[in-house]
Amino acid sequence: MSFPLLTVTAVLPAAGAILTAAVPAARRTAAKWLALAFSLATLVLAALVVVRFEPGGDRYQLTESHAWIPDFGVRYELGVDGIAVALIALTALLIPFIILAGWHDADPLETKSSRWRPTQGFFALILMVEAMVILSFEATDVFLFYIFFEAMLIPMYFLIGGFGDRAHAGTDGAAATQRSYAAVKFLLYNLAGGLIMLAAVVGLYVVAGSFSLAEIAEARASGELEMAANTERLLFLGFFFAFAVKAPLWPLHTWLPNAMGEATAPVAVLITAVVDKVGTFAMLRFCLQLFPEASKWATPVIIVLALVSIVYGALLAVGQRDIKRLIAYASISHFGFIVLGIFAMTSQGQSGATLYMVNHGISTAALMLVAGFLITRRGSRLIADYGGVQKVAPVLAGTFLVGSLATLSLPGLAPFVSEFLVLVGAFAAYPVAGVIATLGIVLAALYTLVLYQRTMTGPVKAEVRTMPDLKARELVVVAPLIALLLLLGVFPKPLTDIVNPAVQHTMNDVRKTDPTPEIEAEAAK
Amino acid sequence: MENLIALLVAAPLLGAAVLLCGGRRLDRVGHWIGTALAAASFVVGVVLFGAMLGYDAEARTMRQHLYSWIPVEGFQGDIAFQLDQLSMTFVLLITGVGTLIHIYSIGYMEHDERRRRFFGYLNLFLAAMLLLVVADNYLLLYFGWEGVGLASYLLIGFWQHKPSAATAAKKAFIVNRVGDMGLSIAIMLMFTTFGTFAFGPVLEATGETSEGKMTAIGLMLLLAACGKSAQVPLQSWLGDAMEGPTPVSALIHAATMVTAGVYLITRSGAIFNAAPDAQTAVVAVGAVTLLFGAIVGCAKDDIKKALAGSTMSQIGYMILAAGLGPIGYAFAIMHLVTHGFFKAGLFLGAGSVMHGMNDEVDMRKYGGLRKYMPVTFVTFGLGYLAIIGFPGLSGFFSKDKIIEAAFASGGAQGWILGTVTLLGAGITAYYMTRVMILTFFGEKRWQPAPDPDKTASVEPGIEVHPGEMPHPHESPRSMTIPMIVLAFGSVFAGGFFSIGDRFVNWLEPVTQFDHPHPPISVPVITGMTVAVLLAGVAIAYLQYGRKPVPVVAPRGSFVTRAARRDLLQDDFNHVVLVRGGEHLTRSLVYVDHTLVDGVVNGTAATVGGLSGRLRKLQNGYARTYAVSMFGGTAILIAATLLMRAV
Amino acid sequence: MSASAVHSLWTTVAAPGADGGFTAPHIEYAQLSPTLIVVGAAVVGVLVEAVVPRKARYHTQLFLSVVAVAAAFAAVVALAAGGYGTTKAQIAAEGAIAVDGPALFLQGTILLASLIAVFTFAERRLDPDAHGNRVDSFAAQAASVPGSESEKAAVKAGFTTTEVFPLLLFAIAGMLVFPAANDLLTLFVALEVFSLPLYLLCAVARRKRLMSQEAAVKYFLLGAFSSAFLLFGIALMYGYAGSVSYARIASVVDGTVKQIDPALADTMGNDALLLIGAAMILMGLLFKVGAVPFHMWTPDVYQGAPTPVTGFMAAATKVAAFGALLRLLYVVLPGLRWDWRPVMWAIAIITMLGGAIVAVTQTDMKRLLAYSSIAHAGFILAGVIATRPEGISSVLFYLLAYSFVTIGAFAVVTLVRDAGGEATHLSKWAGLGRRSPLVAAVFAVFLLAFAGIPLTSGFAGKFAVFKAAAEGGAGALVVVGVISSAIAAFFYIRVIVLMFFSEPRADGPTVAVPSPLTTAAIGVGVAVTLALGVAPQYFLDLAGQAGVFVR
Amino acid sequence: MNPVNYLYLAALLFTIGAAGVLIRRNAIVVFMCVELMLNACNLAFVAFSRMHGNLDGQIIAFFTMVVAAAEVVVGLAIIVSLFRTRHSASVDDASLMKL
Repeated sequence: MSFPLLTVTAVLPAAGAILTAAVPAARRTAAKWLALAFSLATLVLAALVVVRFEPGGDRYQLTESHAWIPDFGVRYELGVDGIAVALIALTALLIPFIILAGWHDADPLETKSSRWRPTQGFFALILMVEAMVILSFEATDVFLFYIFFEAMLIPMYFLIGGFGDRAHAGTDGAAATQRSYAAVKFLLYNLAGGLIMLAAVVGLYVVAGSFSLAEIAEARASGELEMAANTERLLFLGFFFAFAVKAPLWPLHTWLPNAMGEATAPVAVLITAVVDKVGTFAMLRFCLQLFPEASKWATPVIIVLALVSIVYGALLAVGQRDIKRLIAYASISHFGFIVLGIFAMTSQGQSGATLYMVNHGISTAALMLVAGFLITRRGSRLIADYGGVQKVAPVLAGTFLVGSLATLSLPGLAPFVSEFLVLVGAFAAYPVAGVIATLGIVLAALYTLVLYQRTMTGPVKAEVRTMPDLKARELVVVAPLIALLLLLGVFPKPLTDIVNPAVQHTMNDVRKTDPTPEIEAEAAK
Repeated sequence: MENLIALLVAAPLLGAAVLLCGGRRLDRVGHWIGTALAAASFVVGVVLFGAMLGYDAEARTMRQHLYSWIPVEGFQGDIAFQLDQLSMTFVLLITGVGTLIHIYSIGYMEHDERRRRFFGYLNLFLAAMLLLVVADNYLLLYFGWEGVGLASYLLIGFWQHKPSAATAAKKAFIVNRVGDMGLSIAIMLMFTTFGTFAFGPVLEATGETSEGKMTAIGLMLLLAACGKSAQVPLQSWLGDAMEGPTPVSALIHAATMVTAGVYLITRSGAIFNAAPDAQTAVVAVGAVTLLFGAIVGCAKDDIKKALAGSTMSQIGYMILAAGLGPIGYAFAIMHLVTHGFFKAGLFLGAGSVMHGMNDEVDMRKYGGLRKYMPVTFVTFGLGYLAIIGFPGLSGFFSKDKIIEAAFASGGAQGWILGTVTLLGAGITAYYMTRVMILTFFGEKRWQPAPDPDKTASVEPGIEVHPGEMPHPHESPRSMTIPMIVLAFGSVFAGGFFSIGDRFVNWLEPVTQFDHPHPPISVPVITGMTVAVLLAGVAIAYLQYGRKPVPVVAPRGSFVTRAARRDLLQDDFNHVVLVRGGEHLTRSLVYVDHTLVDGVVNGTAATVGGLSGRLRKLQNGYARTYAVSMFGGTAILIAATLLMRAV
Repeated sequence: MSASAVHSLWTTVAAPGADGGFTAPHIEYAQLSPTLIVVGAAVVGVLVEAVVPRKARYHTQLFLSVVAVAAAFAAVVALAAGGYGTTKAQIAAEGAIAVDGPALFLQGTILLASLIAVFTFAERRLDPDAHGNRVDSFAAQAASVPGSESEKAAVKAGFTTTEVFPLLLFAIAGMLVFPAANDLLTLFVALEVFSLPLYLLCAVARRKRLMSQEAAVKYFLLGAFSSAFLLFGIALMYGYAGSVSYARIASVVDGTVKQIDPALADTMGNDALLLIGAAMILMGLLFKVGAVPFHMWTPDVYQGAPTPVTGFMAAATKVAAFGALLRLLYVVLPGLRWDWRPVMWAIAIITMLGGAIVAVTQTDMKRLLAYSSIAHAGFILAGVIATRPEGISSVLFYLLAYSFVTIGAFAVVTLVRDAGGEATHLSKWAGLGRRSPLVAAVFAVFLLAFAGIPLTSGFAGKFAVFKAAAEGGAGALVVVGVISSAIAAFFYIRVIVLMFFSEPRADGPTVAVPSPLTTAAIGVGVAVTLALGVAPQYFLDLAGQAGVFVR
Repeated sequence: MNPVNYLYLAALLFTIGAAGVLIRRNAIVVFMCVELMLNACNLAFVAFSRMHGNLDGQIIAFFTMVVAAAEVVVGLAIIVSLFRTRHSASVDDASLMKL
């Protein structure tokens, strides 16, 4: 019995969460450092996972498998393919930055009753989310995945509802109600999605009699398990709905702007960069693998939805007055790209989509965290309240600009690679879709640069005049992210090497091959 | 030797990195570092050039493969360079002119506290531009393509505290993005058609697929070119781009970046040769822009905007030439190079003038400057003669060839294009003469320096005291020397290139070359050209040289007013795109909030309402409860019995 | 009626006398021990009330009850270990009582729940002492009019209604028999045996006596009403089959009956008797379960009754009633499956939806929980409808999970108090998470379990039930269940929001520090909730083995 | 005489009782109606017992009486205490809890 690396990787942050929560109220700072330490330790383990993973090897590696609830046919089965590895790495990487960025976000405003320990709670919850996200990336048992997919909502919900911007913190009743509205909306949306999925999960068990991804996939491949077209489609829809809510895909997106708008910047990053990835990841792993035929059947509609998300999200981003909401809508647009890439069902599209998940995570983190620093300085989320920041805080502005450029996927920065792959992949399969999607790159330029122009350039606003530039802690957060963006922008090979084999497996699952270039087709004829 | 190519890009890139990350401690030496690295890149270029001359004409292409950039199943995007004669031409132009302008900027930006950053951006631009021209595949080209876009964005908006600058920068980037859409779609088309987008395979295989495909690709490339090279309909950003510091206008928006479109089309010659329709489109765009720019140039009183218009129109010439196919490519590039010299020179001159005139840009407030800044006057004058194509100077050779080629393109098209180009030459002569006269001749129309708070633009250089009269003076050495060098280029380059068709032969292996055979003999065309340009000069002289020039521009005819506003193109954009866009987004925001979100909240509300109503049944009376039980049982029984009955 | 029949009747009466023997019924005391222990303890409890001095009664009763319940549970475990749940399952007491898997499992569940309930009954630390006497949540003297002199005197004298313990024990005894009853008469008697004490228990709240009495009256009248229906149903069933023993009725229903005398022959022909009878019996059980449209007593009674009683009722009554329902449907009426399934479908659906929807706008915590219990009844019904072993075991598991969550939740409700006793109005709970995070967190756990969030027992149970339903071909039910869970989630979440995200009110309630009794109750509740959520397998196995009825 | 008629009578009584429960306000009367229903059941039991010629029904009837008696005890206790606090035995007055 080998060392259960995956389990440990997930359990560590959970343990950290419990310990952090247990830190007495007075020792606030200790709790912070504890949380940070655990997140870093997790990062180390995640790195270990990346190292131990052999791109050429089996589809699922580092597997663990134990009986758990035989009555439900549920096994505790973990295993990672390239995609999961990439996303686990992303998660483990981002959490320390999130913790560091939110260092002061949860300091109690006034000395509350000794038993009220917001800070401990904040960091504990973050670690808890990390644990569950990692587990849901690792789970190769549908039911196991579902459990963490759902359970993840609870800590997330408390993070959104419990901790607002310092800008409108605490006593401000209106903000509080706004916030709990956002939290409830987040939870109900995702819970509804999850419950629909639950029905599908039950259905899957009735049809397949097992939850093991490997078993089902094999049974399907060998043909000993064939589903009636309609059953498969219904099940597919059940799963897809949940993932589309999480992703979020138009028209199920409206929870995201509220959530990201009301939550503190680090939490917003947690939502969009980490948690939401589970949705798109699950589409790739479960929808396509379990229901290939249904996936193909649904593709046209989904492609359309993805395109709508791309354009619609971008247009709404242009129309926003609130920095964080703007970024949220931008994310919606980007998730459109991811879904497009997944369902284009070409190697480029799916590799692109996977890279996109990682890159979008990093770039949004960079942009959103800097935005957060900005907002905490001025105490307002409204774009109109800023102007000329570049003059007083050049470094802040500079990092913000890089983040924006990443968001509009400028070549040389990571997102470009993935976005272009997605576009090419989509274009190869559905030229029209590809062309429409390219509209996204123009709109992206529009909303990011408008944001930058309105906040950073122009004459210096009076309230901004005394704004300090980035502090050391903040630089420590932003600099590595930017470095990573550049690195993955010019040299994404390490990432693609891990991802490509997994994508090929998925392509086999859906029994698709890339369209051959025209001239080769000619030559073949 | 091949491995030096990377160095071309690396040197300025290093400079950019160092200067932008270096922080304040580099403020004092920053500009030297920048200039040095630009020069270094130039030296490398020269070395490579030497090496290239060493090989025989057919085997001059050098290649360097660094690593695989985006390796994905069936998709190979490499970081690999290809340096052939065409690229080499650009490399020399870019690094040469670039270095000169670095030097110029040392003086020009002396008093700007963000000079280090400025040089960082300039280096970044050089790196991107070089990457663009030495890339060996379209994807990498796209990298450079967007890179220069970014650099130009940063430099146009260099004085970010000026809203006008910030807006101009944003506009430039976004309009360019529209063009980039074209480029990326073109790449996708190539990928689906050829399975690759490296120059070699693509350009060799152009014959093997349908003309329709080629036309599509060609048009997409044209769209890209329009964006980058400010061709109609995407030209609107160039005028505003003049918000940037003048060296930037000289380097990026005159000499190098804006010509990238010409490079793209020439580079993709094989594709266009295989798609006549696309070529026609190219030619049309060129012709239209050529006139458009010229007309705009006539109306502007802002010296830089006038020059910008002229840039537009000159690039129109190049695009047109490139659209003519093998007979035009070489000339397009040749005009591009000569234009690089004289237009850069003109801009630097303009900068020098503004430098001396409290950053006044309105030519109507100049006048009689020739004795105050002689060097500027002479260099500017030479550039002027060059651009109007005065016989013997660079512009004459390059432009004349294009006109010939235009006539030679055959049939009605030939005649139309010929006349258009001729006409263009005339107008060029007119507006450039106007600029010349307004600036350097006539009586002084100087105005007291404006209040910096009121005016948007305060270029650095000399501290300006409101109400003080300008006291023009010659600019420092660091600024004049580059102007002189460029002036040399403007005078002799054309002749040097044309003797024995040096330039054409040099490029021939890359671009092929068919000798143009115009329907009318070449001397006649040349004669006509000269005649037209003299006419243009004469008219301008009559208008501005003879009678005094009003400081405040007369209202002017409709055409004039339209021309001042870039022929209403911006207004069109504003009304249709900007306004329309705003309405669209606003209504979408509304929809998102009421409709999409409304459905969700609606369901919640419905459940709540239903709940409220059902709750009323629970009225607290035991008898009511009993009734429901009784009724329930009754239904239960009835149901079971019915079940059985049916 | 023919003379021969009369004569035969006559002789049948005379016959035993004729050969002079009266064969004593053979009672398997061992197998019945759980019930007997509890009944015995109850009787002793009554005696205690009679003989033991007042001061000592409380402790005596408490001790007695705990010991009795614990012993009974031990007996159940022993029986189960002895294989009576599986191999040696049998009919005991001359066919009156079945000793089999489901019976034992449910009895075990009931006894555990009751044990916790006893703790909550015995809690005396929540209210401030009155005249130096500890007080629990029951009236000092139920007979005296609230606010009257006699009551004041009673309080001063430090009286307490220790009768609640024997009453509780009697109720438990009835509940133990209810799911094990193997003929309709026993069923009816058991029903009354556990209902009557509950009626009384509802009436003896210390605070808010008016509501308490009102609850009692409503519960009593409606309960009596329903049991009348039940009884009439039994009568018809008896009329149809000529017997009240499950086995016999079953065999008559599916036509496998051996000797058929003419009378039976012509009643057998008359399905109306059977169907109406079955429907009325079902109605009687569905009333106890709290299924729509027989649910309307639930909110009022739950709200009015003393909270410990409510908790006990909500948990144990449901378990017992569902046990009886299962036995009836699986043992007696399988032959009628095609008749009752559609009806039960409809009831399950309206119960799930009705409960969830109405709960959305509730403003009182106890009423809220009442409606949620209705919704849960719907979920369980979905499992009942899956006519297959998985159905039984899933229901058993769900009942186990649910009962602990419920008692725990109501126990927490007893802690949140203000001047007027328990502060059950939702608005009072605002910001509880800020005042006392621990209690709020515990309650949140229970709510999440109700909502069926993974890693809580609620999820495991819900999944088991839905799975069984789906396998039983009731996919539509699953979908409805999912939808109503979504609706239900909404109001559970609302409470959590209220507790954690809204600012506490100045005049907000305080959280009483309970004695170890309630603490233990809540602790066990949380423990079981999480245990069943994370590692349900052991209990699923239990339920699985217990999934077979003896017939 | 055909025992079926007794059944009809039983059903009639039962219905009357039920109707009474639904209509009457006074708790005592309502309760008496319930008792009436129970007695209707008894009648049915006895009738069936006669039809089937076995004694179960009659024995059940005895049980029912005992149970009914118990119910009376409990019921009256509750109703009386209610009456003493409210000075009214109307079930409709007892409607504090609703909605």
